[in-house]
Amino acid sequence: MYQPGDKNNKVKPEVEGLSKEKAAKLIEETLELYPAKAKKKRAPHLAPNDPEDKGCAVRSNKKTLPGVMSARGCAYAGAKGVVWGPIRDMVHISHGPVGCGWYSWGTRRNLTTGVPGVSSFSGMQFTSDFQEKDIVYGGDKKLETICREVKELFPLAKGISVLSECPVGLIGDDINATAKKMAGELEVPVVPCNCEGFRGVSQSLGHHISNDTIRDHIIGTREFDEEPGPYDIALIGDYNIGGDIWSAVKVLEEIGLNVKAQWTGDGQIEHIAATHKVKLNLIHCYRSMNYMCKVMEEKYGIPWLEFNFFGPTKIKESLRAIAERFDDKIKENVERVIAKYDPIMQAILDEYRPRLEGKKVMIFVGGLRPRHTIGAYEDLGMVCVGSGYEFAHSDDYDRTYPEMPKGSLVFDDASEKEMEVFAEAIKPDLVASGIKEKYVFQKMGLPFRQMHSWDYSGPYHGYDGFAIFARDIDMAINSPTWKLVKSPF
Amino acid sequence: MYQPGDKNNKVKPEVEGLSKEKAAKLIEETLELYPAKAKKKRAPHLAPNDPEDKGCAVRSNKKTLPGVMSARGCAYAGAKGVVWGPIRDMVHISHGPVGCGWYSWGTRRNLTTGVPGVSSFSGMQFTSDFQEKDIVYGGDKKLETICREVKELFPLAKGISVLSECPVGLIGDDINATAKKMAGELEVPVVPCNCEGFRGVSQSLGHHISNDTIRDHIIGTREFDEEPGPYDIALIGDYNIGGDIWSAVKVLEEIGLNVKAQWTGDGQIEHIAATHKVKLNLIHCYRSMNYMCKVMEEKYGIPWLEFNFFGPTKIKESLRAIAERFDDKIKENVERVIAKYDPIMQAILDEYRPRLEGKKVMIFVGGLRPRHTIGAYEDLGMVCVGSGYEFAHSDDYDRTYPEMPKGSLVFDDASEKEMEVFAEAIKPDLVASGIKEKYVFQKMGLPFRQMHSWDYSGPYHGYDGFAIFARDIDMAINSPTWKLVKSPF
Amino acid sequence: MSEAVKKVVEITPEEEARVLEWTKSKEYLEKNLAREATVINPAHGCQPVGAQLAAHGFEGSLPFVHGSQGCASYYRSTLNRHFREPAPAVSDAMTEDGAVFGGQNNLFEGLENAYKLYSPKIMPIFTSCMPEIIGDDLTAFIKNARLKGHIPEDFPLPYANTPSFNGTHIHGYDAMLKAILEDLTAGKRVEGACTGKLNLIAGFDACTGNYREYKRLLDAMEVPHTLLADISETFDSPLDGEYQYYPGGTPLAEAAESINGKATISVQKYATASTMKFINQEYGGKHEVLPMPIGVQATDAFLLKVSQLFGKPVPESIKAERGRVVDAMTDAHQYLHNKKFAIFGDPDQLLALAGFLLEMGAKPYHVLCSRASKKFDKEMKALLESSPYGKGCHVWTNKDLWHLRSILLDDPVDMMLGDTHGKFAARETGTPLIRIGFPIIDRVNVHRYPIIGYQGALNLLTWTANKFLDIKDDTCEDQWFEMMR
Amino acid sequence: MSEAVKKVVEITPEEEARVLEWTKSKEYLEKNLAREATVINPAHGCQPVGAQLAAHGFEGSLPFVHGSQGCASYYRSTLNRHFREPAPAVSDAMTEDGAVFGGQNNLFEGLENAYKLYSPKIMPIFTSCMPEIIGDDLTAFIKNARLKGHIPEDFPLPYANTPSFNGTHIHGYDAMLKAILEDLTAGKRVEGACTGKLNLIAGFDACTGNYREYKRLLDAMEVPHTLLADISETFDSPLDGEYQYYPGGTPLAEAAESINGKATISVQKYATASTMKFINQEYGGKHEVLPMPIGVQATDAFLLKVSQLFGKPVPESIKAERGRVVDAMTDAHQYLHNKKFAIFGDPDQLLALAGFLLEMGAKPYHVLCSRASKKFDKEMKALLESSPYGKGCHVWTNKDLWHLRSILLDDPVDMMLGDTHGKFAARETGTPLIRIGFPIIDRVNVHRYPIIGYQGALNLLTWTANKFLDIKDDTCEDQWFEMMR
Repeated sequence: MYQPGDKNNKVKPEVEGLSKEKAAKLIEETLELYPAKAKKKRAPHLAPNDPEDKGCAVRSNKKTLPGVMSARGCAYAGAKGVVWGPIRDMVHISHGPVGCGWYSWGTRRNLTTGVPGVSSFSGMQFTSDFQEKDIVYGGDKKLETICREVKELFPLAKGISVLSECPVGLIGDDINATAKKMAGELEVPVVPCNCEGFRGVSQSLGHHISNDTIRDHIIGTREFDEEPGPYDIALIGDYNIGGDIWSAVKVLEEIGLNVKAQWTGDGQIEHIAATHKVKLNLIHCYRSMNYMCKVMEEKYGIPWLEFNFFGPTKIKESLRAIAERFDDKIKENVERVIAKYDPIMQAILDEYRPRLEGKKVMIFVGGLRPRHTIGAYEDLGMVCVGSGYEFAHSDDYDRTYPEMPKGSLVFDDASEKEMEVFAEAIKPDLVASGIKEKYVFQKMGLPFRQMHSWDYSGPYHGYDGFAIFARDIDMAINSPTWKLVKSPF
Repeated sequence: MYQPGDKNNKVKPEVEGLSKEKAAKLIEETLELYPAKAKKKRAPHLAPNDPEDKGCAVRSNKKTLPGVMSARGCAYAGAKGVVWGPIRDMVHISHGPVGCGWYSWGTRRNLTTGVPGVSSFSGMQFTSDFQEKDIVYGGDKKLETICREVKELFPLAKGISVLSECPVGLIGDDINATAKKMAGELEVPVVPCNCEGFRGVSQSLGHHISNDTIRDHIIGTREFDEEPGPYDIALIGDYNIGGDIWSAVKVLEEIGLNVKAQWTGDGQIEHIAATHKVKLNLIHCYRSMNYMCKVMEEKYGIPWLEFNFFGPTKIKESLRAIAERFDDKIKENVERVIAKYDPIMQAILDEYRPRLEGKKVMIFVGGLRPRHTIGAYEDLGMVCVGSGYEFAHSDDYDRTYPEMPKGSLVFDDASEKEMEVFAEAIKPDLVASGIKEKYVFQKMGLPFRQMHSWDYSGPYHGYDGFAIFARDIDMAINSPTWKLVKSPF
Repeated sequence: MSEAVKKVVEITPEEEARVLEWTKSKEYLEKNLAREATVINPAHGCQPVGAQLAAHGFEGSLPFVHGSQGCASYYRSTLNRHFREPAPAVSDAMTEDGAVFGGQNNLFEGLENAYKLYSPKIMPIFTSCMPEIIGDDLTAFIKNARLKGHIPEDFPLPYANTPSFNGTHIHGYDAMLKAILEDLTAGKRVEGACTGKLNLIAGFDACTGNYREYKRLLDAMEVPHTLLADISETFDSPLDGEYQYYPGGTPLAEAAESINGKATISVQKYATASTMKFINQEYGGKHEVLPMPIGVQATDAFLLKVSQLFGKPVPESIKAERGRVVDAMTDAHQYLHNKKFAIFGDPDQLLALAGFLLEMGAKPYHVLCSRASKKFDKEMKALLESSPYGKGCHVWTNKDLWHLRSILLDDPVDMMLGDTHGKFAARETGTPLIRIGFPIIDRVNVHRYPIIGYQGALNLLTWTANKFLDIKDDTCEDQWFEMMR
Repeated sequence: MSEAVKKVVEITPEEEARVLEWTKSKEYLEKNLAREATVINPAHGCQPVGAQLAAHGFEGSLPFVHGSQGCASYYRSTLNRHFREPAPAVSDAMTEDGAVFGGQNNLFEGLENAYKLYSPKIMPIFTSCMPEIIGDDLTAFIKNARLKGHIPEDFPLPYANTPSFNGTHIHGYDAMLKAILEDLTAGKRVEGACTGKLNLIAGFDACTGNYREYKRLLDAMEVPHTLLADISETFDSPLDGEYQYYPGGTPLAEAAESINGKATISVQKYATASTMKFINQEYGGKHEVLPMPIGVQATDAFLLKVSQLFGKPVPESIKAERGRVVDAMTDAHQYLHNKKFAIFGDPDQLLALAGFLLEMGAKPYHVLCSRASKKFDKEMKALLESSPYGKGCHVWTNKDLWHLRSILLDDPVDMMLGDTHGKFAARETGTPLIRIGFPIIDRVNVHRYPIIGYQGALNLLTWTANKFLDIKDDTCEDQWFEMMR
């Protein structure tokens, strides 16, 4: 597991056929496709990797170029789709026109337990469906009515989040005042979140705005009924895509820890509110929630630790690093758990590694995955020839270079055109990216997995997840349908 | 309900547009289509109905003309499909080549209770699948092995019937000896039934041969554990097509009778074997089982009665006729049951009769239905413009004329050509016949119901059945799809 | 001293069960129907995704979103998921400063970059919320872009205002299509000239199979035709190892010439209202708006109209096809007779589906449109009243799929027809859902099978009848489990 | 004194439950597989029904059963139920006296009546058991019929011996088809003459959609062709108010000229062995036997062969169709990957279906043919061994559907492909059944959709993948119930 400043990582050797020079040349050629001004803007975002050279750092968290096909979403997407949406026992109102909520309805795979429509609302879409008159006269009154209707029809809802869409911020509505009023009237948290899509440069600001609202409205407002224990932890930044958090919690419980709160995959708002009493925060998606860890560290003195449960190597490293934060009992548990799973993992490797050895993967997704999944591919014998983020910051890239081979490509907010050119030049055996990219690469005859949504599969995290990950990667790369692509005519 | 010699029936008036003369002319024209010899043979089988004139009796139970499309089946079909097949707790072996059993597998809709493959075998197909070598060397040894295998694999089977197909009788196998031997060895009834398809002129001989085997091998070989009661009856000749027998039994039990044995729909062989102690045999399909009633009357003194549960009018008549054979308790029950169902039936008539009033039906099926269903149509306001049987005998026709309007058509073993010509001339609103005819008439744009199998619907018998019958007849005649037949181009 | 922090309270299974039951009650239905402001699980998207669909229907077309990049990502991914195909489109990535300065510079830069990077032949521009609220003047912006050389003078840039807070995706489709046609046909009208062709407008229709079927039928009729906004290749292109940005689409020259067509037919009244208004004003030839040809009678009407307009007989092959479908409908009638359906989706499709059900003797028992006009309500009710099978059926306009859940729990149906979004109501009410419409993101290939024309009627019939038979076989007791059905 | 009559003994529910469990045991499986003589729930019919299918495939053809009328009724009703269409055919209604005197008089009378009543253009004659056992000499009988004027001298009366105690329906198909071709082409061979056409023999195939698809593909290739035994219209005719006895069928003159064809292709090796032997001996042009074109590779091979034989390129439209299906297969691959299938039916169809499954990365895990040769067994095993997805798969020849029940209970699969007769094994083992083959008598329209060609691959893919997705949605717990799949 990589930690900032950690020197344990060895520099990974160059991939056969790739080198820093070749990569630089490829980047240069790619940039030639742009008009001059755009070329200048894009150049700092692309670099060949050199883990030993700090100068390879790419620029990030900048505005997307107009007119290029970007994979990025918006602040609303970061707030609704990522942070708030997965909290299952609140009603999340997409406040504004109908579209934003409709497109994001059920398309992120943040699974939940609970009874749909009774104690779990993540699978539903609530919207104020703004009409012309709401733009003209403002939507605050409508929002009040919505809060009351929600409270009446969903009495077990533990709160309401109000996720603003673009018009709300532009027409001067005051959702904060409305939310405050309704929270008082309805006696549940009503959290206003000014995550209008035009704010910031990507979904990243949406995460941050959501973090702020959790900080201001939620943290510390509840306490667990039972006394705090020495093994109480919280799991931060796991959104339970395809069941990931269930798989991760299973491992953590097997080593003897109590996961008291899930942020926010299959999350419950009162558990989140009571997180301030745990002993350690384990953070999965650093990008979207490191701020929360810092807040809790500062305000409540809770230490935090990054971990990575993708693939047996990283799981093992992570478990031991986690154990370091606890007593011998946990350390012993960790070794027992590792011993239990080692042969199971070996069997998976024995099955799939021979079929995947040396295969090249090019990654372009968001959050933590462009770096965290590399180890899992490597466990399968694969090499990462390129990786990039939709909405990373420089601290993400700091954590990424050491994980990648020298001479591999690093790209930030890559345009579809760049990805295409890279793929044509490098000929990866697998492209791991999102839905908007999937069919582009498949048309090129390149195996592809959607790695935001696990391509309707999962979990991929934890020991249980690796079995599925390995199967899926093999299935994608070795599908016999690829033999059919070339027509004999 | 019609009983031989019964004078209650009024002569039904001629149908509008039909008359004895017109019908005779139509028959004459139809016969012109045949070569001379065939015409001569067919002429006696067709007649205009005249309930008052015995002379209208058509000839029946004769060989089918070669080269015409006949609806008839064979003796095997009468034995396997009709009489033996519905007995659920025996294994019925289609003895000979694979086809006969395969074609008749599941295509008659004689439903059963019991656990398939464990205590109910009617839904399965057992065959000796004769090969060339079985023809050359004979199939008796194979039959022995089959019987042993059946006994081993189906230990709850209460017996085995061996239903011969054509080759068996022609190559000189002695299934009677084999069956006797195996019955001894396996200690279950093994009933040989020489129902080769070439015997006789239709499935009718298959019924009779089967009756003989029941008489010789089954009747009287068991007794019920409980003492005989005054209301014990057996239901004869109901094969439970689409659940008919369940609907009929329900009514009979409601009036206080105990149905001790079902011949043979959803039948159990030991119940059938113990029938000789009942007080009355009620016969539904006179054609296929009147001989059994006569045998039991002769041998055990059991009286029998024909009844008809199609449509409320006939049900009422039948219930009262049945009650006549019992004490006041039953008579009271009958009146109570009639009173209970009268309003239910009236509601059905109120719904459908306005949509069906005056509609003409032409019937051509087997067994009892060409006469027994007429009352149900009439209850719906319809008129029967023609009726005929595939395999009737003269006693069937004796029972039919009084049920039909004067001037309607009577046809025996009608060829498809005759039916087509009649339909074109008479333009019935519904043709009620079999699967082989169904699509012919539908292509002509004529509504059709399969009336052997209730067209995958049912039950049609009993009070419950009439609701379904009425719905189905309405649905067939008034389907809006008929409006689509004529192309606007 | 501050007040004590509240304890975490867990919802008990008993509470869940009690409330679940309550959500199935008549009381809940009434409360639910009384909702005034909250929309829950709507069956409609916003204008721009419709605009993008229309934009994809032309040769070399790169849809261009004037607005935030997040909007474009949503539209694109919705199309990706439905078609399982690429949906190349760009945005000019407006951000906060746009609120202050407007989006003109974004548009300039966006046009320049997109033109260079993706070599389109046309970039239809449409708006998401932000520029609509701040009042960007696209007319001026585009003029300036040309003047300042950000885009060649003659490069086609049709544009449409597609505010998300007004109408639904069908209205965005309409606005964009009108804009494209306006742009491409400008100055092309030649009095007296006639291409001899039929212009066919499918409307907002995300079934590529339908487009292919329109073309097959018109080919069979030997009627030369131009499908305006033809997405059939765009969203159903071969996988052959080469990625093409712009497979298929209506050729631009053909679209331009459409103004001199012999006739123009739209088969979606509600989704092409403004387009057809424009066509009525500007186009040559005759103009007709017909119902979507779903079912035999609507297909008859469509072909008859084409036949009349072009003086071409309906060929024997199509007549035979018709006869075969009538045959299939007759054979399967008993499996659909009097079955109750709930249908939801867009107005034109609902009217057409209801027509098909009525001609099959089935009941469009609950018809739900989550955003529709009074005109639609009236037209649908009139259609239902025209048939005995429409008696007692219900029309629900401006009601959503959470309403539908309550409605179906109160007054159930045998089957639902609609898009994937209905699957929750289907599950929670135990109703089978046959997927029709947009989007379908949980099954494969459905959009490749036409539901229009005789072949489409056969498909609808097959899916519905066989589903009923599946259910019968799956749910009946042993004694009713049979070989034949 | 006679022994006491036994009492009626009722089977108790406990006994039923115990025996039911036992029938699911390994012990039962072994006993069941050890069966030597009993065939239970076979997946094959007898020769004559195959002969009748072939006979229906010709213009004005009235199939004529020499044998008992009951036989004819069975064949006809089986075809009626599968196609939901008329199946006009006659028998000469032999009865007991036939056993003594033979069936010559029946044949005479039958020919005379049928000819007069039904005005056929050809009456292909085939036999059921009785005349086969008693040794009727059809050659002589028919000669006599002509001599005695029961039928015109030149009226075509091809005839085939189709004993039910030998082979299955595919062999009857073969024998009848050969006889018809022999009859129609007799004396028509002209050395050096060539019609320029392809003769295509579909084999025993009760899917009218397949025939239409062959014709569509060959039309697209611009290869003139004659389908020999073309049942596509015979068994899929319009409902237009007029009943026709003989819609469609291969025109007799065309069939006669087929002997001078440029090439003949059969796509069913096992179902046309003797026909192809005859063609190899007598026909002009080239002769090829190919696998049924199910799946992409087999369709490629078919089109390539046609292309080679006729020097015609595969057109762009078909290439695009291919690419679209490959696209669909790629998109849906993950839903079929490594899924286990049990397939049962006729040899040629099994080989072709297994090929499709293997190319999709699915496993033809149990392949069952209830009557097949060692040659088939060997060929199927070789096919399975050619793919990693065939490893560990099982071939069961001369095993029936009651065996399959035990096999599936012991070693289950995810899905079955086969005809309606498999529905009991499917239900009792909890396996979904996708209906393919003959007969399908419990669903509508299935036979109208091709499974051959690229379109057929799309259909198979859609049916199987979406069924898996249906099952997932139907059976998953709430927490796994999702919008997307």
